[in-house]
Amino acid sequence: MDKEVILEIRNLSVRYRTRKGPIMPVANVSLRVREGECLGIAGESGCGKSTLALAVMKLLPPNARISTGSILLNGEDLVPLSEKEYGRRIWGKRIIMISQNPHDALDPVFRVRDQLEEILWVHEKSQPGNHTAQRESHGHEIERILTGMGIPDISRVLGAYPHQLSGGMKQRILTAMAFFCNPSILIADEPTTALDTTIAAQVTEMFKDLMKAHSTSLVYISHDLALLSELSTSVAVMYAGEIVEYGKTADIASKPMHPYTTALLAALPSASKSRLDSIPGRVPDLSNPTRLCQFSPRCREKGGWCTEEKPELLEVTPGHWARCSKFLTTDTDRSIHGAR
Amino acid sequence: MKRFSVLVILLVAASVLAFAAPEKVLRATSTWQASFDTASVGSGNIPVHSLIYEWLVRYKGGTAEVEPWLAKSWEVSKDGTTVTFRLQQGVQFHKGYGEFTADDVKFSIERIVKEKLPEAETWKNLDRVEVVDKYTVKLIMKSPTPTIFTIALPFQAGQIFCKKAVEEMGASAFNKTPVGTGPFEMTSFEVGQSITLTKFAKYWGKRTLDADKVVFSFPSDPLTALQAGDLDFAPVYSALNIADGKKAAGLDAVFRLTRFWWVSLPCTDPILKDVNARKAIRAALDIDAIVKVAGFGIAPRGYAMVPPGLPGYWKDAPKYSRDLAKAKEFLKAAGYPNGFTVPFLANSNTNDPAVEIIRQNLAEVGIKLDVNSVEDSTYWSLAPTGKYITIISYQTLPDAGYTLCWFVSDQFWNTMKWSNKQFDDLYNKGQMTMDKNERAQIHIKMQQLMDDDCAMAYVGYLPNGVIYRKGAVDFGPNNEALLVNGVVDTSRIRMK
Amino acid sequence: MLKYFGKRLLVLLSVLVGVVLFVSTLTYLIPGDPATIILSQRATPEVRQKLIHELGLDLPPLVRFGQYWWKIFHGDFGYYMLSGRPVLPEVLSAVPYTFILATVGIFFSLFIGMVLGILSIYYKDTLFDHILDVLSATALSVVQYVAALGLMLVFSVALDWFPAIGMGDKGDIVGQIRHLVLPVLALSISWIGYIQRIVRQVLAETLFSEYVKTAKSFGIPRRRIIIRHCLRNAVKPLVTVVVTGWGALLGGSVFIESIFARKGLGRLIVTALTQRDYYVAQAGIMVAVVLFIIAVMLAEIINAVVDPRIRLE
Amino acid sequence: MGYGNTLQNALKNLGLRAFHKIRKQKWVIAKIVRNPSAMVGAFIVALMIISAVFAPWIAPHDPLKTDIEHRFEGPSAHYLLGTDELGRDTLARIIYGARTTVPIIFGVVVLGAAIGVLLGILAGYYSGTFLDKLLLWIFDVISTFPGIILVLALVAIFGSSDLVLTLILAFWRIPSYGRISRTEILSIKNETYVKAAEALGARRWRIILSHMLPNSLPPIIVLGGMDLGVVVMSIAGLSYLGLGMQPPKPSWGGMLSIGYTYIRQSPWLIIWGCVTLVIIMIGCSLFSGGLRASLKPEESLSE
Repeated sequence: MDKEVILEIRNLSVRYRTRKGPIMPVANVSLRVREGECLGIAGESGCGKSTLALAVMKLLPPNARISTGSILLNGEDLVPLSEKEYGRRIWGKRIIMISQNPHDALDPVFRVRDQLEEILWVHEKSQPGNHTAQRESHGHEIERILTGMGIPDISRVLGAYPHQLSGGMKQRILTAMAFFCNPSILIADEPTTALDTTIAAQVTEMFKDLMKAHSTSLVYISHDLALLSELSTSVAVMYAGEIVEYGKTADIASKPMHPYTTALLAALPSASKSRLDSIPGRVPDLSNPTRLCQFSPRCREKGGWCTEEKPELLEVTPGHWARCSKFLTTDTDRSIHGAR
Repeated sequence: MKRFSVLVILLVAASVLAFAAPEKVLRATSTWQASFDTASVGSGNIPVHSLIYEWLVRYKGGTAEVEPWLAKSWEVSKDGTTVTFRLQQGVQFHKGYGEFTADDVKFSIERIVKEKLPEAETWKNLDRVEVVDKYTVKLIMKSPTPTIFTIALPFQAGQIFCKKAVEEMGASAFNKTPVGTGPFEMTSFEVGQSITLTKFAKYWGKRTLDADKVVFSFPSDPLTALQAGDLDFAPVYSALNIADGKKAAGLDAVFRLTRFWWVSLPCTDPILKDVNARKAIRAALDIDAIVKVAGFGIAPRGYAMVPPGLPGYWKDAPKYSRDLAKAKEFLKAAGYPNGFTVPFLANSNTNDPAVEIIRQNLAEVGIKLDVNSVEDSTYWSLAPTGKYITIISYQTLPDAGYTLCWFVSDQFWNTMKWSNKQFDDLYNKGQMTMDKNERAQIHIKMQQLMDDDCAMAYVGYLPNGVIYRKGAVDFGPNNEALLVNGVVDTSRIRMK
Repeated sequence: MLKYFGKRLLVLLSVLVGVVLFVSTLTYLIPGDPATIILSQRATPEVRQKLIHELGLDLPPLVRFGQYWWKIFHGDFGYYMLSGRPVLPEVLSAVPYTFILATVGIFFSLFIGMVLGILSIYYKDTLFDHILDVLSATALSVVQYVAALGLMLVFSVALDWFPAIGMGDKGDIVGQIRHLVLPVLALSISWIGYIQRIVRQVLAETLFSEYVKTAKSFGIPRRRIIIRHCLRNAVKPLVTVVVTGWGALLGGSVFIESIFARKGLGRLIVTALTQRDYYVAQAGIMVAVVLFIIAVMLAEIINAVVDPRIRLE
Repeated sequence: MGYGNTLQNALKNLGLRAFHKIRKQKWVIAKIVRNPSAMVGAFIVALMIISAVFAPWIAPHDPLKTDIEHRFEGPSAHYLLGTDELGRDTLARIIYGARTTVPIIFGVVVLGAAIGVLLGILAGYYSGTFLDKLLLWIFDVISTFPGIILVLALVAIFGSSDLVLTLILAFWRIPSYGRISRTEILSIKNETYVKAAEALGARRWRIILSHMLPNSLPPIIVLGGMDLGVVVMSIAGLSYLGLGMQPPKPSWGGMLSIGYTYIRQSPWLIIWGCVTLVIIMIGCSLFSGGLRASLKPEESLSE
């Protein structure tokens, strides 16, 4: 029943040059995104989820480099592509990314309408067939798209400058445009973090409807597991640059395996719980990664086996991987890398 | 496309027009003079004003002798106090101000004395100017005055203005629109930028300069403009400019060595008021090195103030050479065996290398110079105060009396503040004696007095002349267009 | 928004008053007495006294200061010391020439500087970028009067393509243009270097901004991003530099005008200062400052037009 | 950044082990080392300072000793860069020129920056108050003055001894430092960590010195780097007008105007004058460019 794999990241690592020396916010991560599905990437801030997204989009800052691994889009490895080729074939056509901070996402000196028309113009130019769409039709088309997305008071919004609109409004506009461009993959890097909850809920609703309307597959990055469980078909939990658990949302929600995932789920508020459990300790310092399990200092289920050697990402049950030595005793050795 | 073609036609027409009537234009430069009323300003800008104004008598080419000009002929009375001039007839003033008559001569000269204009000093001895008839005028002096023909009439103080023009326009308007009898009249000028003079059709005399127009402009670096062919000649008064002019391809220089050049030793300075201290400095200076470094192979060494070839030249002046031992002796005699410190004034705009030679020469005998290198205007304000040693040069004038007049007691420009009663008496006597040789002897005696009192250390003679484009202009036989003191009289230049 | 500009105008007017007060005290303090500088060597002491009295130089500074200001209040900006001609017409007649030189110079450097800046961003961190970096630093170090002499020696003396001095006569447009080429070149070499560095630096900063990341991720081509988005945001700092530079050049570039013998405000002011012609210098500086303030106002207006955040404050 | 690596490999092949050690210690220096143009800039600035400090040991001749027989000579074995109007060795005068000019240009930049930044921070911190308006007014008055004319008038009044020249040029540069530090402070002022410090009751001066100053340093240091070259050029301009530094001490600015005067006697003077200035300017611009790149806060992990 599984859909065809559209994007595969195979043991990708990214290296940053920082003041305290080189660090690896992404350490040989492997993931798969299936067509039409939504892969959720969860984890506390500082675990490397945004870096992963930027790496895929080739928008890493100057002091960062992809050191190992490959990113296969329909089988084609994107890592060796140059920025020019990305510009011509990938950006805006195959993959689009929406940034976390909507406040600076739009150019402050242009009206919203001009920027949207520019995106539309670029999008149409890339479509096969004629490019004689006139400027007026762009205007109508944009209004049609935005009203379709349930954005109120379109003319005011379009005529305004970015600094005159709320964060939520800008995020919705960008999401609408992203879905309109109908990319094969849309990466949303914590789109709702900077928004207050009510607006965040509306934006998430929007994602759900758009998912149904379009065949775009979504990579949704968030630190909110509850949100991901509603939205995504499969989830990958990241900790200190590594995938610690990866599998179908249903499996993970019901039977979380890795201690970190269980702790995260425990920390979620729900009607039945009176007191929230918090995870003791702090996110590890990435500049001197331990050879052993990164989570061990904060892990409740620590045992003898944690100190022997670095746990591998093991497929404990079919389609459900976890990186914890406690599963080693049941000699399951089909690590993610060996999977078909 | 249509508009473009119209523009092209317009441009072509404009350029053709420019070449249609090939005017002969002489392009030159000189120092900017704010006013054209040379009497009220004092230092006339000869290269420009020699085209506008004329004189009763003018210098013969390159000599101190004079020849008749606006005055056809003249007789001197027996007692030498009265000179009667017969004037040229039918001489027209510019801008239709009528004919030149004796009234204009009376007005031009008496105006200087009445209004105490800068040249009043020259006519100090004038009693009155008497108009005999329309073309005859009498100059009556209080006592016989030799300077009438050597400096007064043929130079600054003798330029003839138009009485009618000055009275009608008033002084402030006149200094913008000068009226004279010269071969060219001033048609336009822009302050600090350019002066344009055009040919005066009704000029009375024989015309040497046959240009239609003369344009003066004021670039700060005339040498490059000359090389680029944008100028025809440029008056200069520094050895470096003349040397550069001679060196540059396509250019040449004509000059006379008539700026006397000396190291001024202030006599009222607390240390230098003792003659031995001054003599120590003179003995310590290596004048030959100064001439070599700052003369650029143009300015020769000199041993007296009045340049050779002019009356009053002191042939057998003593030739000092550097003598450190003597200098040390003088220092001991002055009571400063191991030297002293004195202020020195230098003009930073000229970057004069002589300053460094002097500093090093004097340092060798322990005399330390506190060098103040100030910009040009500050230099010329501080030089006459007599508080500094400095190396300086003055313009000589055809009359030796006027070269030496600066060093009379309490004269403003007496940079040494040197005063010597005998020198003053000789000067006044010189201004009275009509006989040339006797006058020359007096001037030589004056230079001897100055030399004995060691008020200065003579260095040499700097050039005063013109750089010009070869083949553009010619200065006449033995450079007659260059007055005897090297200032250029543009009206006598010939265009090739 | 008009209120905003009204306030700014008031501030700038107070700056004008401040500068003018600063100027008049300054010019009086410059040593060297004008009478000695102006009058010839042959002037007699009485003549010197007459001139000093006429010019009021013998009055105590405070009285002269008050007198000067009283006259300004009545629109009399003083007169040339020697010729007694009123000063303001002469100073104002120098403004158009300086205006032409400054405007042509600044826009020429702006055009070349921006093109080079964009090129160096387009080929960022390549060898070409480093070469441009070094070249613009060299251009920055070109001292105006050395550039003027160099250009004259090459283009007027050696090649004789352009005239060396003067401005060309009134009617002849072609002549005036030909006379303008070398001064503009000498003037703009250092400005081209300066503008190239600013454009490159500002573009580099905008290139890593969020909205450029969004534009990129939506597939907008790089050339379009640089021209439309980066450059548009670079306009604000650029405008400030260019327009204030233009204002300073309106104060006249002293060296260019004196070497190329062009009439201009800078040359007029400096000659007046060296000849201690106080009224001319003060009037010249005042006009230069007024022009500079107009330029600053212009800069702020353009910035408001370009950047909506200011306009809608 | 292929270009940068080749340079480093070259240095490595030279066996400069020490070079590697530096890289490890200082992060800023490591950043500069990675950027080749900043390397060139740093090298030139170092050269300037070394020639200022060790002039007597480096210079082949005494810069003041005249040699009348060899005036206006081109480069020769004895005088490497030729001689000037008094036969003094040009190379020695360039090296000793550093001894007179370097203290002035650093003095001007440090003094101008110190006063400018102080006033700028005050204006920024108390923005909106009368003090802010007054300081901005002062900045406007100084910078509205047409360029060199202000400096010319002040030098004509107070003379051009080294100290006076430094004070005047520093005074002329204050507004640009003032404005930059004021805008930096305004942008930092409502950053969270500053608000937090205020909330914790930190005394005003402690906030300014410990929080605001370090953060506004990068652009100021960069402007300072560029200014070094600009000051030399203004001294050159002043010397042309006769208001340069007092002779006979050699100065870089003075060399240009003297070279201009004697260009027809020997073009070498103005050539070496320009070459020196070009090298200084390239050095300062590249060094300040390098500083900007390395001092910019790292692209933090945008989590």
